[in-house]
Amino acid sequence: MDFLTLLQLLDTTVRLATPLLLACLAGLYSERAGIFDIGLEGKMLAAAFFSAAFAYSTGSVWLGLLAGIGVSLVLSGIHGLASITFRGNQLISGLAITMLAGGMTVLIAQDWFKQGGRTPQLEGAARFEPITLPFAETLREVPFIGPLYYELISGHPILVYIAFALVPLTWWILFRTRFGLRLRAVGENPASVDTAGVSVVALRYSAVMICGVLCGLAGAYLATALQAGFVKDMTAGRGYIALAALIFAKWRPWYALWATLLFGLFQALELRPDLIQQVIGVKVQVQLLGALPYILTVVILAGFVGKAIPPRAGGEPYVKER
Amino acid sequence: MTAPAIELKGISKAFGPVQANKDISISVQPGTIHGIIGENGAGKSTLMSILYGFYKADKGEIFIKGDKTQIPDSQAAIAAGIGMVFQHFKLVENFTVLENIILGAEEGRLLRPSLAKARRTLSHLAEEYELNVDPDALIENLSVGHQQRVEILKALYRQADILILDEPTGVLTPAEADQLFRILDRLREEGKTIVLITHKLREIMEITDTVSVMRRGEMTATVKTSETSPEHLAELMVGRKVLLRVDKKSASPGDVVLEVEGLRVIDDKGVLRVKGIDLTVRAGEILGIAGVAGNGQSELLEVLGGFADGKGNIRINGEELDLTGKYSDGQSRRARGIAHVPEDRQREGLIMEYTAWENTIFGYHLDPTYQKGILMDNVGIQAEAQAKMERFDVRPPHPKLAAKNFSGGNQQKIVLAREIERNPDLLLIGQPTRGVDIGAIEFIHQQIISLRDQGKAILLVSVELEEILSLSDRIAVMFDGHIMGERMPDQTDEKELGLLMAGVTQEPAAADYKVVDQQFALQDQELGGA
Amino acid sequence: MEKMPHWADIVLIPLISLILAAMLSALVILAIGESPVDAFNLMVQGALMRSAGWGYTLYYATNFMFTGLAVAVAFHARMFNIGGEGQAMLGGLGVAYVCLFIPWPHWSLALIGASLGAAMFGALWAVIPAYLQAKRGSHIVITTIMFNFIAAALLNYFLVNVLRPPRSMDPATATFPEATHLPSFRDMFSTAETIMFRGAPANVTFFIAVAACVLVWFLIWRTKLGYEIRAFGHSETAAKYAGISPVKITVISMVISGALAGMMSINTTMGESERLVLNSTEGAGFIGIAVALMGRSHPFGVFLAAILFGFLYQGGAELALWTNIPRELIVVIQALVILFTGALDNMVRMPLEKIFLAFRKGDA
Amino acid sequence: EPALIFDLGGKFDKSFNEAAFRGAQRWADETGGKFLEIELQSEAQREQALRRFAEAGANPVITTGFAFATPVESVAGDYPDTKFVNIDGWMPEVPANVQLIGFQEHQGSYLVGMLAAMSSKTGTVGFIGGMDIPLIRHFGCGYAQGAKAVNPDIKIVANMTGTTPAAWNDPVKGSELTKAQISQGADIVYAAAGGTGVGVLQTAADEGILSIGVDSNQNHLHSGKVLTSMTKRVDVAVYNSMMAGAEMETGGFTTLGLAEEGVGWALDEHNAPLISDDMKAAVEDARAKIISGDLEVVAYYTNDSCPAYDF
Ligand SMILES: Nc1ncnc2c1ncn2[C@@H]1O[C@H](COP(=O)(O)OP(=O)(O)OP(=O)(O)O)[C@@H](O)[C@H]1O
Ligand SMILES: Nc1ncnc2c1ncn2[C@@H]1O[C@H](COP(=O)(O)OP(=O)(O)OP(=O)(O)O)[C@@H](O)[C@H]1O
Ligand SMILES: [Mg+2]
Ligand SMILES: [Mg+2]
Repeated sequence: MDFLTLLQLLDTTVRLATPLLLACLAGLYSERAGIFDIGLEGKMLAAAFFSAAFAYSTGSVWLGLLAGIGVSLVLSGIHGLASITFRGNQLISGLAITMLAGGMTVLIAQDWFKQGGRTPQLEGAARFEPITLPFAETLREVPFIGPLYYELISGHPILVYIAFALVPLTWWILFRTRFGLRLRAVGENPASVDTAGVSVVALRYSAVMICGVLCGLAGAYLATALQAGFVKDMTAGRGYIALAALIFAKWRPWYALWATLLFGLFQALELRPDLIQQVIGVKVQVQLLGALPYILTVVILAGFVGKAIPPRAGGEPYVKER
Repeated sequence: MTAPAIELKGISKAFGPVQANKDISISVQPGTIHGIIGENGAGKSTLMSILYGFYKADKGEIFIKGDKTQIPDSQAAIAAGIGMVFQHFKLVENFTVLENIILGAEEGRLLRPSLAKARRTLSHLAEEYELNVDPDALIENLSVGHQQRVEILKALYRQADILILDEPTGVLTPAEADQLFRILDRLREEGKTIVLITHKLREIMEITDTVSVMRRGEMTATVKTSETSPEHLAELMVGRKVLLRVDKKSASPGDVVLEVEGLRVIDDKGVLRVKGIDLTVRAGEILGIAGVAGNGQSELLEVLGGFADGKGNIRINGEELDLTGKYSDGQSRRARGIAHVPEDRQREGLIMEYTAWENTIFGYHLDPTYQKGILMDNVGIQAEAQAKMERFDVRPPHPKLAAKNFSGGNQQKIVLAREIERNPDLLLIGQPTRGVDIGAIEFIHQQIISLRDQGKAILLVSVELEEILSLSDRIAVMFDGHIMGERMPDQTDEKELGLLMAGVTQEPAAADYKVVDQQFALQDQELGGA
Repeated sequence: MEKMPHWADIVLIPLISLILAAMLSALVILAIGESPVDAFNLMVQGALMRSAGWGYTLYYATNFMFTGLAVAVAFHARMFNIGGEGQAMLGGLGVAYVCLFIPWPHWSLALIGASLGAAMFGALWAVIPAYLQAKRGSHIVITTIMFNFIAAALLNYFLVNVLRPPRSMDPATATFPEATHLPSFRDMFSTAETIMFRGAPANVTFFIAVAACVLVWFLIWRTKLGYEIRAFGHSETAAKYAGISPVKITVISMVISGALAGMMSINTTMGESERLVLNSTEGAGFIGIAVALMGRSHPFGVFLAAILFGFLYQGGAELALWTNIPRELIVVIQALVILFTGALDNMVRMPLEKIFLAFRKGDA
Repeated sequence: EPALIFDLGGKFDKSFNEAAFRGAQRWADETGGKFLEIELQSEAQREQALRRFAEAGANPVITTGFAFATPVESVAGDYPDTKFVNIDGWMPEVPANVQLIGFQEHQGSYLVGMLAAMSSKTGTVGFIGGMDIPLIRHFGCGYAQGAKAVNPDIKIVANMTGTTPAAWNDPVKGSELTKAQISQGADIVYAAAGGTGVGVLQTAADEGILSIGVDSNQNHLHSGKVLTSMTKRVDVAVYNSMMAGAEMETGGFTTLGLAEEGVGWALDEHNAPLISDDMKAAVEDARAKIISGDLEVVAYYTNDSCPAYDF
């Protein structure tokens, strides 16, 4: 495999890892605060549809982005209502939200656009276009650095850069700010936060809402940056992969970056059977190739995570009075 | 006269159908220590949690320093100068001491300045009140006593001048408790007001200025400490005269039933909890294990009961027990005649959602006599449960009621009925009367003694020294995973046991256990660690 | 003391939740410009007012009983088996192998063989996540989701590369031999004069599903294994105290769960299409979750809920036949039912408890 | 009143089912008639929909997709007065009231494969299939043969989108596969992938290479950036069946190949600048030869393998 091919593979990895990273960070905020969320998938999907639909009808991708974030926040609100206010089962709530998003997006898309549950193709300002970073063209000929910069680092839509910037930002928020301290505390022992005079409910809702915003970004990225429009079920299990990555990352921001890049790489490899054949020397069945990311996820969860200790109060509603 | 520091008027609180507080009024003068006593479930913690804004009262008013104050949440309580150390600590286990201290009392949006300030203040407070803790230690690595210090520091850091302590001494050795009382004294001198919840009449008499007694959600009396006596308080608490002593014949020990040699237990975090202990229990005797909670007694029981692995040798009636392999589970233990009343009946001994009759076979459910073909003989089990419950005076004697619907004392009787009626060779029993009222305590103690008199071996673990002293035929004291020594109950007293529990000993053999520790550590390494 | 009578907990709350879900669904139908009343009428007409309609309703209900029981058994052991879909796919593979490669003399024997095949393959697909959960701590929710994807790829491989008859372009097996065809309701209930259940796919498997409900009831509430499963589900620490092995219970309950999910494919594969097609499971594994939730994990509740969902499915098909309502409406309704009965049930319970408490105080 | 039953992919898959719908719509527009239709959501509904429509008096009942062959076969006998049509299916014996319509997709694919090879500058052409089923390999196989016929050394890169029906509707993956093929040198990609193709065509246009559409004429989707489309006239088949109505001829097998204009390649104002006269001549020549039988394009089905590409 030559250097350029490698760069192209990594370039694909970055593109495919971005929605995973955004969703993974979304899950990280929520789960660090003690709210498990298997509804990432549904929120992404709803956001993908609304961002595409609004971008199409307004012609502005930014308005689309806002709409995507908006609907994702609504679903987050439902999840919060179920799991914080009404102390319901968080897994079931997440599952229901995912199903709801799956059905509603198609239903609404059909009602609005009559194209069988898809939005029309987006063009121009209704899409996030790749950004060429400064000096990318000039540096291009410099050996090693040039292609690296031009092929891999430059030329992504803005949301990719936002996603990567969110990693250090998340780390900083979690470990260097008051909000982060409280957020982590509420996921470990909500009673400690409560008796310290801080509202558990408010903290958890804000975490769930941040999760909503990030899922909104992830969904908008899928429909308006990676693709030019929405089609049904376009998240295709990314929400679940992001969850697996979150466990693999042991709920830490930097690890989340590496984990999602790894899963992105798996997905990129699936697209390049030729490379796999080149490297391992045998032709791999397509079905095996398609199942590869999932198999590797299981292998990683079973073999390498070791004891990933989730936030101790995770998944349990905070009940003061039985 | 100055306005009272705290005044509660007509406080009521119900948890669903349970009326935890009924129309309670109380007033505490500034600069005094006010005791609150009452049986388990009397509503003490609930009342104080209301004052601290943790629960919201259904009815009633709160006055702080004479001003009517709304306390809808703990924020308001803290603002009103109230601090509380809960019965169950409210600390974040994997945070450092400093992080726990500043949680909710940060200076600004960023942590760094807050941490720096807290570090300064903390060293200051530590000096002033002898409250030393390592500010950078993780809570989960601290002993319970130190965790409690962190809780007190938290309150002081927030400049509380009303401090509520909910059963602070339950987890402390007598010496640690004495130190705590010195601190409380000191705070009182500074003019702070302290509310102290405890069951221990001795402590009330020793340190409080006034004392209130609660019973079944009601405030039955408030008296000056100097004008009352322990007997009087006990009577106020229970509502009748109480016999504080257990009647028993002296033991006539027979053959050795249980032998433990060099037992070591490593918990799931990889910490060595039991560091090589030896003990024996004979038929017809009760061996009491005293010690502050968390010194390895629980792990000892868990290994004997078959739900933790250990290293070393254990023999029952001369036969070796499997400590790690296939036959180290609870089923195999029961098959060898070991019955076990676990320390935590709600989490271990019972399935709270199961009915009483289902619980009366829990652990013995595979017994063929409970089966009818491939199905379980539910009718038979129910009938038997009914009889057992009547014999053990479980109230109400309804086998079809779920375990969670019985009070703590009656839950314990269900567990005892199950374990004792199996007629075991060895009964392991942990904290038999924790959370049980005095009436039931008498009954439970009688059952234990009568089992002993039938010639059964009993290993009793309890953190209540009084209970150990009155039940045991022999007492072993555990500290930090070691047995510090054995005493006969009639040749020792609370003071001596208290010292042993704190790790202070005159016996040279046990004193250099550090060396033993190292030996075992080496052995464990050779065996491949945990 | 309970806050509320038992009947309120098991009847009133699901009922109110269901009504709430139905009301929201009606709003959704209104929003897309159709009449909820007409839609409901059409559903009832098509699903319940003709014997053939019942034949479809019960056919779907059969699937949902199996997957609902599968989820319920796992729930009792406090495990969330989202992998019913994949287990059912593998079960189908088991059925196909049994039916295609063993010369059966009579359908009844074939049915027994196929049940074993389906159960074994389904159990196999559940036992790996169970083992990983018990021994390696890999969260079963994630692994079963992954196993659904892997099952789809595996099934595809078998249908495209192994079992597809030559010259056929359908990724499906050959039609099973005549001797393995199961009697349908039409065969069983038609008389000389009237043909009942004409064309409907309901078949003997329905009775197996009902029998499975009864057996699971016995298993959970009348056997020592059920006793252990429930004990483990309520409290793992207590289970350890009693000498109940967490690994054993995790694995066994998932084996049972997977076997039940796998057996669903008898109905679809042997009973209906009489060959194995690629997407014979059609999301029934997920609907099983809703069914188990609605049925409060009790086999009788699962039975009723399965029939309800069977009605929704068949009614939804009728809607699609005669109106312009997209098929996703049914997905939305399902999601709403899961949301209200599963996640938001406290929204109903909390005020209800207050009411009952007030009544009781009034009495006292 | 005719009825149309769409396969599980759904009515608006931008290719196969949608073409059927367009044919029906054209019939409705021209005759002012109405037709019944349903999108299936489950396997069991295949028979149900057939029976319900037959009972409601619909005639003919048209089904799209090979998966309907078996259900049609078993239902047809119960409704002798109803005519059934199945597109793409195959059955050993065709009942008297059933008509099967099939297309010679490999022939059309052969032609677009030639065009691809002729306009490729890199010597590498790509193929992106939807779900990995024999039918799609059949498309790919014709394409590979066509490309090889022009340039025996040509490199063919083929990928399938997936193994589940979701593969018909995964433009994200279609798009990534396109990028992956571009990085392997492909400068033309042929998408036979239903809705997934939308992503393929989009990315090809974005990245400045050419693409080839499928089923419908998709040249207009990205004018000047779609080389051509392999048309499969499902719409015509449906339209004709509906026109014939209850009188249509049944009991046999209609094969629509190049000769019948059932398949072909699209040339219109959107792609005219991309097709040189030489290319056009070469393709037309091959077309004539195939029709006359001088040139045989091997079907993947013949022995489940392809002489020009190893799937
Ligand atoms: N959060 C809660 N939800 C429901 N019931 C509660 C809750 N907390 C306490 N109770 C009930 O309220 C009653 C009073 O409990 P409380 O904890 O105040 O007693 P206590 O006097 O502190 O007892 P202890 O000596 O055991 O600490 C008990 O019946 C208890 O079961
Ligand atoms: N958390 C709870 N939820 C529901 N009911 C409870 C709860 N706690 C206590 N109860 C009920 O309140 C009653 C009193 O319980 P509590 O534990 O306070 O009893 P108690 O007075 O301490 O008796 P005992 O001395 O036997 O423990 C019990 O009958 C029990 O059914
Ligand atoms: Mg208390
Ligand atoms: Mg009690």
